[in-house]
Amino acid sequence: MSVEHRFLVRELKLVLARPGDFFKPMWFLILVISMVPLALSPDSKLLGEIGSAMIWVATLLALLLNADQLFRDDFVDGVLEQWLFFNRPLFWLVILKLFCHWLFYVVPLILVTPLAGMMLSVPNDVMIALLVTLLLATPALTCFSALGAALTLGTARSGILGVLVMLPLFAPVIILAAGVLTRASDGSDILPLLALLGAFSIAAATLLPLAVGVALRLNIGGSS
Amino acid sequence: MSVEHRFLVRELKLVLARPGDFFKPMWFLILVISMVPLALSPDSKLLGEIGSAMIWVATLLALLLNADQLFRDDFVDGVLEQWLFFNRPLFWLVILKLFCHWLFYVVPLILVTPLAGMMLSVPNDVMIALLVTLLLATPALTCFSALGAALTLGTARSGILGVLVMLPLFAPVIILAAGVLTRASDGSDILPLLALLGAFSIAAATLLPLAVGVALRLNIGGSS
Amino acid sequence: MGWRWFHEWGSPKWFYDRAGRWQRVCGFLALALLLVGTLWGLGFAPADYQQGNSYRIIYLHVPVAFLAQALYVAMAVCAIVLFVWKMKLADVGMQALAVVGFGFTVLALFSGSIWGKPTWGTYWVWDARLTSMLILGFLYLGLIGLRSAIKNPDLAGKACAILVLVGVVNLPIIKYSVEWWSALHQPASFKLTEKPAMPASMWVPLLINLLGYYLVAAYLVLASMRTVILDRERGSAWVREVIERD
Amino acid sequence: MIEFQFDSLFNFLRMAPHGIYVWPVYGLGLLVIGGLAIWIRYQHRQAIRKIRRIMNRESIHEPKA
Amino acid sequence: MLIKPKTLQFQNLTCVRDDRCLFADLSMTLPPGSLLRVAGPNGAGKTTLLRILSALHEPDSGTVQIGEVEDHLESRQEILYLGHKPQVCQDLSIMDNLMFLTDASQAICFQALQFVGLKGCEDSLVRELSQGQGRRCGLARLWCHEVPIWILDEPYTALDPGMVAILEDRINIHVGEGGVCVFTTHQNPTNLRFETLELARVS
Amino acid sequence: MLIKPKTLQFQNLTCVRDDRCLFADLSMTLPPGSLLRVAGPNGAGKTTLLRILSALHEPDSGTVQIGEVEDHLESRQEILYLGHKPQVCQDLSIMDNLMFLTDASQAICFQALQFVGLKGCEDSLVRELSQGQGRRCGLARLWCHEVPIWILDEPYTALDPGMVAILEDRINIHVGEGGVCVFTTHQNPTNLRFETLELARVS
Ligand code: HEM
Ligand SMILES: Nc1ncnc2c1ncn2[C@@H]1O[C@H](COP(=O)(O)OP(=O)(O)OP(=O)(O)O)[C@@H](O)[C@H]1O
Ligand SMILES: Nc1ncnc2c1ncn2[C@@H]1O[C@H](COP(=O)(O)OP(=O)(O)OP(=O)(O)O)[C@@H](O)[C@H]1O
Ligand SMILES: [Mg+2]
Ligand SMILES: [Mg+2]
Repeated sequence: MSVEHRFLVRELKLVLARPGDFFKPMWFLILVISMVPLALSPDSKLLGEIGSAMIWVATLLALLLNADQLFRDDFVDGVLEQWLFFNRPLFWLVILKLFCHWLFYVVPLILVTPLAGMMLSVPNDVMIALLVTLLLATPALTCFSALGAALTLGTARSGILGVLVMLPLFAPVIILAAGVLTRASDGSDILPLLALLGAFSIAAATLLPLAVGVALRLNIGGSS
Repeated sequence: MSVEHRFLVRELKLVLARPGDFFKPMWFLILVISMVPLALSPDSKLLGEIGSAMIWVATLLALLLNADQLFRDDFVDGVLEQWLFFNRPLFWLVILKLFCHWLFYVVPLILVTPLAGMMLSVPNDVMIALLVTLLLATPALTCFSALGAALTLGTARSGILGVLVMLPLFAPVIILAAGVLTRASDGSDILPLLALLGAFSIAAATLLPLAVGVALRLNIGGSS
Repeated sequence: MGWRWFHEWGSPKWFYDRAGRWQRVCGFLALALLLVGTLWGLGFAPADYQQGNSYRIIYLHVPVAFLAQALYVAMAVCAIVLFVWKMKLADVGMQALAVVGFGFTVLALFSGSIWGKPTWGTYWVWDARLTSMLILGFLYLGLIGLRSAIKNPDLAGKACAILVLVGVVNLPIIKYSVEWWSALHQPASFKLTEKPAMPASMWVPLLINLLGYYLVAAYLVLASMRTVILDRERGSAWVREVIERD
Repeated sequence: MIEFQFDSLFNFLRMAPHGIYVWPVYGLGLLVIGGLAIWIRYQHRQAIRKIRRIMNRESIHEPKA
Repeated sequence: MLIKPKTLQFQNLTCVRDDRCLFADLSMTLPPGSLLRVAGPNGAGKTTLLRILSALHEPDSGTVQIGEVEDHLESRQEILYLGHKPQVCQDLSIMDNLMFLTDASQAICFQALQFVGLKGCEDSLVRELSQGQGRRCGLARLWCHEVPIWILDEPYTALDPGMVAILEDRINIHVGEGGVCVFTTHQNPTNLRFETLELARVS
Repeated sequence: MLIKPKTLQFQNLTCVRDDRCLFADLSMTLPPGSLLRVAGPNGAGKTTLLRILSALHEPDSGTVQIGEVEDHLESRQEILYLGHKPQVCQDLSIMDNLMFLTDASQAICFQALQFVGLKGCEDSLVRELSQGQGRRCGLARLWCHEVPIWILDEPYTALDPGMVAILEDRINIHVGEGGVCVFTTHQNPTNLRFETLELARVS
């Protein structure tokens, strides 16, 4: 079997073997979203106003907390070392891994955001804009957080360290997305901003796997 | 040396050995708080209105994400097994551990919340109320999240599962704290609510270590 | 005598055989009652003078919401039995109850929020009762998640029992605090309607349905318990006999 | 006292203004409860099948027993 | 170092895992001075038995008793258990790890580290050690403790022959002083006189 | 199984770790059919050397070359490396793990598991296995691969004597077919004929 085939089969088996990982981000999102009214106020007008931003931040956190585990188990068990012996460049394997991660963990998460939107009474048109921004932005976010995860593999117990390292880099994405959301609630044109967001994602998805590959090799080399 | 002495010395050494763990929650808090204006709007009136609630939720998350690691490393390395051979009841060791955790990781985090408050232009009197609620509520929150961490020790890779399991139980604490904050911004009397919060914390801190001890023993017994 | 009875209850084989019969009885009775109650409620009960026909949701919503809470209490009883008497069957019961209870909670939440649209004009408001129901749903979800995450069934059972007990101590506190919270901020207009004085033709079908849903829950719990028992006792001789028999 | 409240089956299904709320609720009820019942049955079958497999394997390994 | 000799006995131990009976009705009395090797192929249940003896795992039936105390859990501080896991924290130095695990004074700990050949790297983090050095750190406890019952699960793992010889000497001294030691290993001990409890693999 | 024999050679390898020179100026050529044991006490640098040979670690100076290819990284798919870490994922079944690590067909994998005595538990999760069974799962790759250079870091760890004998047979067959094998162990191989490269512990 080709390396790609084995790789994808394994990712699929892992999802099936750890159903918890699949549902956890969604669960986290909904929980955090339902904590917001408790801490703030049940007033649905106020909630609707800040709702889309809250959902964005919560989704971001849910993503990040999941991404932290991207390479860790394989690193600890020594499976990651074996990637180097496959007859493929490392960045290609990283691309495969990240694509699987996006497909299996991120897309399902995006699909439950409308539920969160309902709970915070976010208007429908804003919700649609939110969905589109998430779909466009998450490839870039996934790549960035993978880089964070890869960089902090060798550290004592990184936990969310990788996330923190990368969070500042998310600022442009967040600002763009917030722009889209404000415009959507105004009813003005959002296409140019969406195009920018998409371009950012494409650039990230082509360039960052190389960096992730280098970071992985560094950490494998440093462990004994 | 007495068991308690060794225990406390080790916790101190661990803090020194992992400075990252010490700074991570604070860093997380400040980062998340600075994401909020980006995602929402830089309008300081709206921010001030929702600011204290946001800080509460962010602090809660920072706490929870840290607590997840409470017992994990020691469990994986087999150090936790050795607790059982100490000449002390398990719940007493748990109390020690949780006290250290609270002192070394939670209190410093609370001390940086005023900075976050400044960033979101939260009024001073609300900020003081916020600090007091956090100090009173965190013992209960620490105990609950420790139970979550202990229950999920034996699972594949729990990550935030413990958090998710425990988060709904936090509702009373969050609600009480939110009550204090609203009253503080109204200028009405907050003492009765603070007393309730304190009572909740004391009850949790006396009862939950027992449950945590039982959960730890269960998981040690189940591993090979 | 009494102890033997108790012992038999703890024996999976005995329970497996009995539960099969009870399950069938519950199923048929439930089907009949629900058919009567629901048809009556949907077609024959008079329309509400305020809410019109939308109130007919009550015949599903109220029994289901009631059961969602009752099943949690049943689960807490199981947890206590598990800790005090180490009865394995209690653990099986807990597992079955969690799934069924979660299903009922979801149903209560969705039926309520659909009902909310015509009455309040929105699917969701942060009302006290709704919020505590939501939290109950999360508790159920936590139990299911915890159990599925721990591979060893004995361990999973005990861990879940701890969680159930902590939850049951906390539930009244949650309920109280949520009510107080929503009273603090909430304009009174969105409170669930107080029970109006209903004519008998309205509440009789409700009662029938309540009984029906109880039996449905019993049916589901028994069926699911039998499955769990079969899976856990797969090594024992009696299971093999049972399987070879049919 | 008990009489059918609607003058036709069509009106019963339309249920004045609230049919689109009432029927989905009952549909959902059927879906969730029926789904649970079917899922449990399926699990039961799976459990039986699994035990059959184990038994078959054992009888192959040790034909005496 | 003086220990109070204790007897370790277990009766009718049975353990079932994954529908497989690992062992049934094991009984044995180990008076002070006994050295027992639990032998058997991979997956036979050696680790499981040792964890049961250490009160870390519950048997499906049977009892374990140390000395006169009926309740096994009560007397578990008489046990020193060394398992497959390293039992040292990766982020602490060797000395810190050792000082946590024993109640011995610093001087004794220093001495113990000297015995296991870790002198000079007391302050190295365990993370930066080789496999064998990490194991040695866990083993250093044997030179600090005054505990009568030792339960060692594959103590030879990753040790070089020199260290194996030192470890065997230490075990001999402990048993000579009236201690009890139960251990497993897949290597053949050259310098120990022991009884063997053979667990067969029932599959 | 047929392999294309390759020569493994390294020149002037030097490695410094923690300010300690582990080895300096090591050179060696291993033609097809060589079996090399890297020996030395704990912390001597055996693992480090093996990782350098597998292109997992960079030496401070020196080069490694496989066959005619100058760039070591280019030819790393000729290497099978088995390290201290188990290299299997705890949450997957034995079969799934094996199928990921090798490009062999399912039939060959089944056969390999039979060789290492894991037949009948192909679908067990690695998490639920004993220590030795987990190691066996990692070793099963030796029966599926057609890779000329084997680098095995303490392959005997946690294996019972029966499995050790099977493993030694497999190594002999591999070397007989023209493969190269570099390994370390602290046990004494009974049935292997090997050269030894002794690393001293410089402290
Ligand atoms: C998601 C939304 C809703 C949830 C979670 C919810 C939940 C509940 C719960 C927990 C009960 C108590 C059952 C019992 O213990 O007896 C209940 C009863 C009831 N609900 Fe809802 N409900 C929701 C929406 C609604 C709506 C929109 C209405 C209609 C305006 C409604 C009308 C009623 C009535 C009439 C009762 C029975 C009254 C009583 O026993 O106090 N509910 N609901
Ligand atoms: N991750 C690391 N970081 C820093 N130094 C390390 C690291 N791993 C090992 N060392 C150092 O390198 C030296 C050699 O370690 P190595 O693991 O190669 O030894 P080894 O010969 O394999 O020993 P063993 O027989 O115990 O496995 C050790 O003395 C150790 O101090
Ligand atoms: N955590 C676990 N969960 C379920 N079953 C387990 C677990 N650990 C071990 N087992 C099962 O129990 C059996 C005995 O395992 P144990 O670890 O006691 O073996 P062992 O004799 O120590 O083997 P080894 O020599 O490989 O260390 C194994 O066959 C395994 O299938
Ligand atoms: Mg073992
Ligand atoms: Mg080594």
